Amino acid sequence: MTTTLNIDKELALDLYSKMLLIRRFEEETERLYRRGKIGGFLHTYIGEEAIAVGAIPVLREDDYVIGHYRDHGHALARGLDPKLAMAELCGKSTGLSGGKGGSMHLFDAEKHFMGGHAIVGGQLPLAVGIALGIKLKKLDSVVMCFFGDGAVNEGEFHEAMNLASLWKLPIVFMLENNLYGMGTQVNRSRAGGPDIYKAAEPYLIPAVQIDGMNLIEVRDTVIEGVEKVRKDQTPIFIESMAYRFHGHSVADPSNYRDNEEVEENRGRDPIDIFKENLLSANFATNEEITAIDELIENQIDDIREFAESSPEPEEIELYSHIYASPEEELNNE
Amino acid sequence: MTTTLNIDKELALDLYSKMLLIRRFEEETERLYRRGKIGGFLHTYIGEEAIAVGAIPVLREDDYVIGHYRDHGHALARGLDPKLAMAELCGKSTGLSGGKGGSMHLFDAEKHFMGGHAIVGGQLPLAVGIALGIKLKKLDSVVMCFFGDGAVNEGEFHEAMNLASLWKLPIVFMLENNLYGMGTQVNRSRAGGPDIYKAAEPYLIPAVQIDGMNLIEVRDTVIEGVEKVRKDQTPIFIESMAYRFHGHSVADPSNYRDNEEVEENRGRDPIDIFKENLLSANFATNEEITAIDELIENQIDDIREFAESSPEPEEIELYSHIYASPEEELNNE
Amino acid sequence: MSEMILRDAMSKALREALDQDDRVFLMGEDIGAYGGAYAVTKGFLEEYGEERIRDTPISESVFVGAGAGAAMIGMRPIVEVMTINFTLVAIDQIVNHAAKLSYMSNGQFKVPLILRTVTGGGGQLAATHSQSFENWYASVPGLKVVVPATPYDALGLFRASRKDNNPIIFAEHAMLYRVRGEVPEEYYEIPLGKARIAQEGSDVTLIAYSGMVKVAEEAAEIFYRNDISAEVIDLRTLSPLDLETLVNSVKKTSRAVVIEETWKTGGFSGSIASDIQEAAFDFLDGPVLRINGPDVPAPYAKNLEQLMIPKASWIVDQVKYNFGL
Amino acid sequence: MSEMILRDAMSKALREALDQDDRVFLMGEDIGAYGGAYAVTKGFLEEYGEERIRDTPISESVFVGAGAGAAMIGMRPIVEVMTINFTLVAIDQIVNHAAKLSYMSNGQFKVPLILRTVTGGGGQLAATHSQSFENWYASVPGLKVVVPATPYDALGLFRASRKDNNPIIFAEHAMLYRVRGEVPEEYYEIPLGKARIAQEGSDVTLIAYSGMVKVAEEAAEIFYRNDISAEVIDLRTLSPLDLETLVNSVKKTSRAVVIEETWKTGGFSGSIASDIQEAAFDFLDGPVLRINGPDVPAPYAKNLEQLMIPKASWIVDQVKYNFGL
Ligand SMILES: Cc1ncc(C[n+]2csc(CCOP(=O)(O)OP(=O)(O)O)c2C)c(N)n1
Ligand SMILES: Cc1ncc(C[n+]2csc(CCOP(=O)(O)OP(=O)(O)O)c2C)c(N)n1
Ligand SMILES: [Mg+2]
Ligand SMILES: [Mg+2]
Repeated sequence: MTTTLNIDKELALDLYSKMLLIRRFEEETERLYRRGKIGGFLHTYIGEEAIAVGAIPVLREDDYVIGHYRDHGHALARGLDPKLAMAELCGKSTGLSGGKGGSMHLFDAEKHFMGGHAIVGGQLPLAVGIALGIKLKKLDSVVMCFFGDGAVNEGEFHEAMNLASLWKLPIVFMLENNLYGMGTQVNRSRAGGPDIYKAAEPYLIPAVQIDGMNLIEVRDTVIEGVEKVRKDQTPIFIESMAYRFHGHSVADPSNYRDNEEVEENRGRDPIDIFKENLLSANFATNEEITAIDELIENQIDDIREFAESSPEPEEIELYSHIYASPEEELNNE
Repeated sequence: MTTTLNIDKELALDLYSKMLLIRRFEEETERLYRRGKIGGFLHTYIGEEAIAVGAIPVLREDDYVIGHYRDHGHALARGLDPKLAMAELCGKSTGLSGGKGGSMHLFDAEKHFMGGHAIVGGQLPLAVGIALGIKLKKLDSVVMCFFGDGAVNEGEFHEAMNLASLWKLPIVFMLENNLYGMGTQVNRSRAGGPDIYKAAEPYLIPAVQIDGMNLIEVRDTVIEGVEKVRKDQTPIFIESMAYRFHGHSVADPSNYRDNEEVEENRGRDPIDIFKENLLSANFATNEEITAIDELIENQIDDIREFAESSPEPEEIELYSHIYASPEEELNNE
Repeated sequence: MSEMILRDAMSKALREALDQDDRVFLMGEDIGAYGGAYAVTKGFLEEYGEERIRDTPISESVFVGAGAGAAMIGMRPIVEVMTINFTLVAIDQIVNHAAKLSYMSNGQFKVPLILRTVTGGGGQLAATHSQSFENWYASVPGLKVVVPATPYDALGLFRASRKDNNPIIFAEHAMLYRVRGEVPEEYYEIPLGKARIAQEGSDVTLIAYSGMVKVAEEAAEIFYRNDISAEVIDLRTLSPLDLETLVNSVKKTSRAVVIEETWKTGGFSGSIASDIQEAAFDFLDGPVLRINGPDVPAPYAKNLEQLMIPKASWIVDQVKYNFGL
Repeated sequence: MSEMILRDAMSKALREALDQDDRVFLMGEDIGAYGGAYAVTKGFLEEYGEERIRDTPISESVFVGAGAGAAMIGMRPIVEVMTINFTLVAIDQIVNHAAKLSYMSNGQFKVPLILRTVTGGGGQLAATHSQSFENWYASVPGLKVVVPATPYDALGLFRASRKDNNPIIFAEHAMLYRVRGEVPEEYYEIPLGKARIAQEGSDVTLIAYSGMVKVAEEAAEIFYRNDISAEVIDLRTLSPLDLETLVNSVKKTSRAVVIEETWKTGGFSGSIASDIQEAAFDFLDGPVLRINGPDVPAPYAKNLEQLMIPKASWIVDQVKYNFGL
């Protein structure tokens, strides 16, 4: 039986490729980590691809994206060069920040990718400020701000929600509720339990909860939401229910979750779900899907090679960009 | 026509005296401030007496009270010695903290008065901790924590509400909504507007809004509330609508409020309202009321005299109690 | 030339910023309807309107961070935190975000944010409200810290701060707002990182900033009456620190005292004193002295609080004791 | 005697506290079900149950403040903040509340709160996650700051901290958890405020703490091979600071170096160096040197990060350059 998908075929295949790119990219980061090529903390996005890929490509170029340390997926969905991202993870001079930011702190000014931020909740005030800047400049851009269920408990969440609503700022609060903040299950960290979208009510911010494993559902919700934010210049709140398939970071064996729960959720793999959508809408044949798979595999090889073969930053770079020089032109668009 | 008051007559008169004591005490602080006897910031409780006096005397001796820098009313309602409080305000060695805390930081360990705290919102985490201590010690005490409408916007409010509810801690969140945080009207600081009690819902904390000018209403609500907290060992939230009759501090001419609003609210003086209650319930005659007035006037004279004639702290006190000595017995009840 | 108090110099500096640069806006608690806790922005709301003079809820963390966010996309926010004590609830946004965005993005983003705040003790505001954390901020790479001591400097340093593309802590001492001084009509700027020799001298170098400059000058006056010639240096900015001027002076005088209002333990005075002795040890006649407030939380009582704030006599006594002057 | 790594010494210290004192409880992020970000409390939840091993939401401000509140009524909370970087979102509760309650109440309240946290860099965690703020805390009157360098000290200092009635920042260096050392079976305590002479020597005094002690020891080893006798002092606690031991050593050696991992500007090294030169100037052969990490936000890249962390060779070079040794 053929179902219909409310999306352009070419775009659909492109989004599928993006999801797969993120998945394979993340798998490669884990290998590189185990090979000692990536250091520090490494948090993969595996299992949550439908959110970033459902949401971010909806945005315009002049919109802004900001998020937390689990940022590879957001970065790739926004179209950052995966080679430069991987080089950054490998601490190379060709990386997005010349190797100085690392996995948790990806930035790309040109793409309006305003950073992965590694202090839980810390990106929320920045997002409010970017939206305020937009408003004061009388632009019609929006800010999409990603954060996790754990971040909701920080005071900054409350302060940001209040100010964004009070001042009518164009923000999409994009909650990725993967049910855990590190090892702490959401029921053990939130008085209100897992339906976090309800927390938006006292701030008078419209909120919905959706299936973050379902790209089409994410995309449709975000299209409608962003349109509203752009038009009304007020915030909205979208809670995407998700699950991270791997540990919190590569170092985490994830013992606090029982196998049954993990297996059940892995059974709802967002990539498989979207693949089924594509197949049953006759957007692609199995062969075409396999061709995409292979393309991505090759791309990953290039990415890895680029990152591995890039040079380390020069020692002098330790001291660069601590301060902006007074003469420097501002990034003032 | 005689109305009935659901309160013991003697107690009612006692509460009336307490309200009046606070009022006259505060008026005296303003005079002393203008005479240069009190320094720093001075925030009076004038107009809000019905809240502290309606609420705090409901508590048992083994319960705890904690609040913010506008703390004279809470202190006196808790039965702290007004002489010692005034001496503290005058920076004298006989003060509650030997003159080291001042107006914004009143403490009395014996009375379980856990401090006025001058960082907005800062008392909320402490209150949560006291309640946690109660719970771990398996006591049935409760904590009553006062804070203002301005404090609600700090992140700590959110964090405290969440933790208190999640861990089922015995706290009465006692919001004094006097419609302003310094010069900022509540509609200009809160996305949800003035009905702040609604903010408690996502935390699953039962909340009510009451008339904080009406002592009987405050008292009845608190009696019921405290009983519930004590029984269920869970937090509740009470929003008392109030108005401060004077400026934020003595230094504030309060230009941001229009006269009409001020006058209208002064017309609902909580002391007058309760006086009317007493008279119409035949709890007191006008003469008896006048007698109380005089008693309090005399008491204030004694208080002022005590404070003014007390010695300044000795210089050596500058260095005492920065640290507890290791030998010192803990205040470990 | 006209005379004005430091508060008015600050108001003038802010008006200028608002008038000359439409990327500038102000935000903070009670800067609008209330007119500013220290009245620096009195009348601004009426003059410039709600869009540019933004009263915030009491939530320092979000509005400080929002300043950084707006700066990232080219605005030039001037954020007021009512006093430096309250910056502690926003310090993560300052230290872990504003200060690091340029470095972590390898220069892709700049954060031209001025965070104005009020520092210092002396107002009987007790332990929570009398602190001076500018030394902490001065230790953070990525931040600049400006600490004016006169109306002239307040205006001139603010002008330079406005042109700088980095996050700046601009700390105004509560007890200096009513200090009066000359302020020229003609435009001038004072570069960040250049100390001021407030008074030339040859026997001892007194190094101070913010509220302590006048204390150093008082000491110099006492020295003068005793035929001792003190050089007084006003740091003007803690970061960047003008070590060169300090070292040159000490090479001349052979003796130095660093005067700072806050706690000696972990104070910036120690950092400066060490910089000097490392750079000019062979020129020194004795240790580089530090005069700080005692390591005590500020008490409320007036007589006790007075013991917290360094006095000219403390400097004179220590110089005599250590250098025999 | 048994050998153990510092992580196990900390686990032992915490178990002891839980076993011996029912006023003790632990709270922090992921200390229970997850077993602790650095695995110090692995297995504790199963052993001691949810009441005493409390996983908190990610909301440092409230649970640190709650520790202080519970301490006010006689509990003895041990609060873990995952790393010292994250204490910035709770610093107001530490500095403006926990540290000041005793003073502001004139001794009516005590706050026997131990705040355990992880400090230091070296793990490629980049600018937001590699800092060492224990120097800031050491400047705050009312706080004590403990910085163990060995498993033996970690256990002994924790025991003393448990008996202390003050708020204590107990900072464990991330890179030391796997360091192995002797820990006696018999009970012992190490008093707060007493430095350890890790190695006696006569030519130069190397002063270090936490992760820098082993760097100082490496330098001493190099000196030894060059016939230079270095005395290595491990501070053990920054507050109280054992100035006496430092000064006595410097009077003997005439030369001192203070080694600290964090930024030199505003560092505690400057405070200590100044203490020493003020107390022992006439004994000094040259300036009291400071070896710190550069004034840079920590970079992620491994080769750059390595430049952040002081090395034995830096000490050796500076000593040679300044003292001709
Ligand atoms: C202020 C702060 N506290 C603690 C941490 C340590 N930490 C890093 S990630 C994390 C869990 C966050 O969970 P969540 O927000 O749900 O995001 P997820 O990892 O599930 O995507 C914690 C506790 C931190 N980085 N910052
Ligand atoms: C963290 C912090 N920010 C700002 C201040 C300055 N301040 C003191 S009181 C106050 C207003 C508080 O208003 P509210 O909570 O409504 O209490 P009210 O004074 O009305 O009783 C402000 C902004 C402070 N003390 N602490
Ligand atoms: Mg999560
Ligand atoms: Mg109010």
